[in-house]
Order: sequence, then structure tokens, then C-alpha cells
Amino acid sequence: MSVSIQHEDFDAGAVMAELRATSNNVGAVVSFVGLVRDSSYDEKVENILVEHYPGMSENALNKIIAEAKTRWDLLAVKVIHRVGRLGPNDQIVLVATASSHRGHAFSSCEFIIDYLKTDAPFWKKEVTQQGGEWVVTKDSDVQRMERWNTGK
Amino acid sequence: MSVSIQHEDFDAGAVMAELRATSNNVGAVVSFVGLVRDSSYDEKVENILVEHYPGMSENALNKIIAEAKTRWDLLAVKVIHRVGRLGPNDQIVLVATASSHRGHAFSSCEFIIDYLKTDAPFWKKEVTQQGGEWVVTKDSDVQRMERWNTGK
Amino acid sequence: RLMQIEILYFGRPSENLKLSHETVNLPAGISTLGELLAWLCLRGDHWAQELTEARIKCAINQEFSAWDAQIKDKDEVALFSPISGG
Amino acid sequence: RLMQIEILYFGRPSENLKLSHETVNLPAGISTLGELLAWLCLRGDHWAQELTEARIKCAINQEFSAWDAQIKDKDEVALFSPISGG
Repeated sequence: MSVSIQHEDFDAGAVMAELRATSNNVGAVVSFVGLVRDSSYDEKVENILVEHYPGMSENALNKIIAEAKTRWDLLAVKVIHRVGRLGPNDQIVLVATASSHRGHAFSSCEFIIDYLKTDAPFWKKEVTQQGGEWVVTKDSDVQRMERWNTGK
Repeated sequence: MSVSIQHEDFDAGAVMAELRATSNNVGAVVSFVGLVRDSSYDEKVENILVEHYPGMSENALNKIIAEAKTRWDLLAVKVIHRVGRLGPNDQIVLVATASSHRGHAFSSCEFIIDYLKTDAPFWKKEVTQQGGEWVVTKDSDVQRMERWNTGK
Repeated sequence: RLMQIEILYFGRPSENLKLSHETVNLPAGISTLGELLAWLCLRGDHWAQELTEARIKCAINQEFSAWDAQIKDKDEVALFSPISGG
Repeated sequence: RLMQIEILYFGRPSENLKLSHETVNLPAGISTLGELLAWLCLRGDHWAQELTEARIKCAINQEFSAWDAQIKDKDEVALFSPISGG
């Protein structure tokens, strides 16, 4: 399965090894790991809570991956998103892509995380000493996503 | 050390974990692994030989990393390039970057591998049933490198 | 005839309304998401504050939908704060 | 006065000329990389074939250099086929 939404931590190296093993024609494996940062707008983040919409989140990620496969030559893709309570420096999300050509692996990996940020139903609540705050979609993330359609 | 040129294989997951551990402000770790493909222009590749210019290769990679650090906000970088005899699906090269922001991690990782291809003194000889052939710099790699200076 | 739908809540409204899902029978005259939202807001100030269109996104049957989207019987409607995964 | 330089070979020319490095005393009149290459090509057809400018790149003291670059005494000159790492 290309998509996993899970409470447990993941091993990025093991995922990359898995993608590499899919074919001797894999020339490039690119991976992105997103981590919990310890500060948000200068406030110290104690932990975050990640929630998702079961069913829709898997479907949304599979749609994003399918779109990436129409745009680039991909031999394998894996997306893992964690849910539940996470602390600073914890891994949140992994996107890994394998292709014969590094340009395809890079672009598709970035495309998938950019669309995940705007099109997949996950929510993060950041807990600081001031209390909890549900993070909203960032304008910068919307702009990054839109670049893929305007050719900028 | 940010740069390692070595005969031994490497563990991409361990490198990513190392970069992640540099700071609780790391929000993104991007890694690229280049692998030996089993075919080249439709000929079956039995193995490759990777050679480098000791001293200059380390300096060239350090220069590329220094340039990346002037262009993007990077918290950590690691480049590993293997030398010696390698077989199909073997790992050749790793570039991993860590930043607070994923855009910086993605761009710098791709920048470093693009420049490595054109500015670092490594040589690959591909051995097929027809014999051995020293690979020359690919025009497509030169073009990819040049994109970073023309803003395309 | 009356429509029965399932409403799921995620993110901020789920936490603040202390509700993850409910099954509701829609009164006559409620046929779009916007009308549903306005009707839910009648439940009180707390609801009206949480469910203003500006603060809420929604999906019908697991597809993001606009406020003028039609609701059908047995639909699964989700109301949530703007997404923020990754 | 005479210059002594170290020449390193990498990639295709190193393999085909069966030589990884040598120390040479340059005769008078050889002061650029291009002149060095032309002089090395006088060693025979095999050398002339391997060391045509079109097939060779070079570095002086570990910096990529053009054919009109000046050579100084004690320089480390490297001659190699086009690079192809990664």
C-alpha cells in the first residue's frame, strides 16, 4: 500500500530501502520527512495533536499520488502520515518517491507534500503554554500548491 | 563532517536521523539517493567503477554546500559519495538537507546533486557485455545545473 | 420527504462543540450546505460562533464541497476547521 | 628556469595510458595547459588520441582550468575525461 496513516513512528530508511528494492531500474529515491518544530510564532510548542478524517484522508492521498503518477515517471511512492499526540522533533509525515530519473523523483515528492498540505483532511493543534491552537491552512502552502498549476 | 567519500555502503535513514537530531527547529529533512541502474542506453550494466580526485572532490563538494548555505537557510547538510566497484541497485550517492522550511530543504538538496554532477571530480565507468565505457558529463545535467543561475 | 444525514466534526469545531458526529433529520427547506450551516447555528451562540462560513470548510461524502452544494438523503457531511496536515 | 610539475590522470586517459601520475620537467616554451597537452601528445599516437582537447578536461592545483591557464613550477596538474559523478 502506498499510503499509511498511523499512530506509530516510521523508519524513513526502511521505506527508502523498500522503494529502492522495487526495481533495478530505480535510479533515484527522494524522501521528505516533516518534523514537529519546537516553536511556532515565537511560542514554545509543548506538543501537537494530529487528527484526520478516516477514509477521506486515505482517498485524498491516493488521489494526489495518482495525479503525480500522471505527471512524472514513478516506479514507487510511499506516504506515511502520523496521527495522535506528537512532541518536538517527532516525525509527522514522510513522502518518498522512486524513479529512473532524479528530476521526476524530486518534483513528484515536492508535489505530493505540497498537495497534502492543501488537499488532505488532517488537522494539527499546537499546544503551547498559552493553551491549544488549531493551525489553519497557511497562505504560503496554498501558494506553493498553486505553483504546480501555473507553471511558475 | 558534511562530506564523506567512501567505499562502504551508507545508511540513508541513519543520516536523516543525524540531521534531524541537530536541532528541535528542524522542520524538514529531504534526502536524495542515487542508485546504479541496471541498463544504460538499452545495454545491460553488469557493474560500474567509480573513481575520484582525492582532495579536490572533497573541496568541490564543500564549495557546493557552502554555496547552497548562502542561498537557503540550512540547519544541516550531508553528502556521501561512494567510490570503487558497484553493482546494479547499489547506492552511489546521498545528499541530505535539513531546514526549518521544506522549500529550502528541497531546493538545496536538488541544487547540491545538480552541481555535484557538473562540478565535482568523480568518474564512472560502466561495464556491459560490450566492455567498459567511461561515462561523460550529460548535457541534461549541465542544463539542470544552469537552471539555478538563470532562474528558469 | 425528510432527509436524514450524518454530520462529522473535525478539528476546532469538533473540540469546541465537544461533538465528533451526529445523525440529524433535516427539516424541510434545508437542501444546501449553506442552509444546513445556518440551521445548525440556530442551536445557540456557541454554535453560531463556531460554524460561521468564514471559519469552516466542509465535505459531502468525503469530497470537499462549496456552500451551495446540494445535500441528499443519507449523505455524510463533514464540517471542520481549515486543514493543516503535513 | 625549468619547471617541474606533477601530472595526475583520472578516468579514461588514466586507464588507457595506464598511468595515474608522473612528475615531469617541462622544457622551455611550455607555459600553458594547452602547450603542456600538445607536448604530451608528442609522446606518440596513443597519447595524441587520448589527450585531444575535445576529450579532456583539466585542473591546476585542484581548480578546473581552461587551456590557456598558466602553469607554474610545482603545480599539480590533473588531466581527465569529462566528469560523471553522482
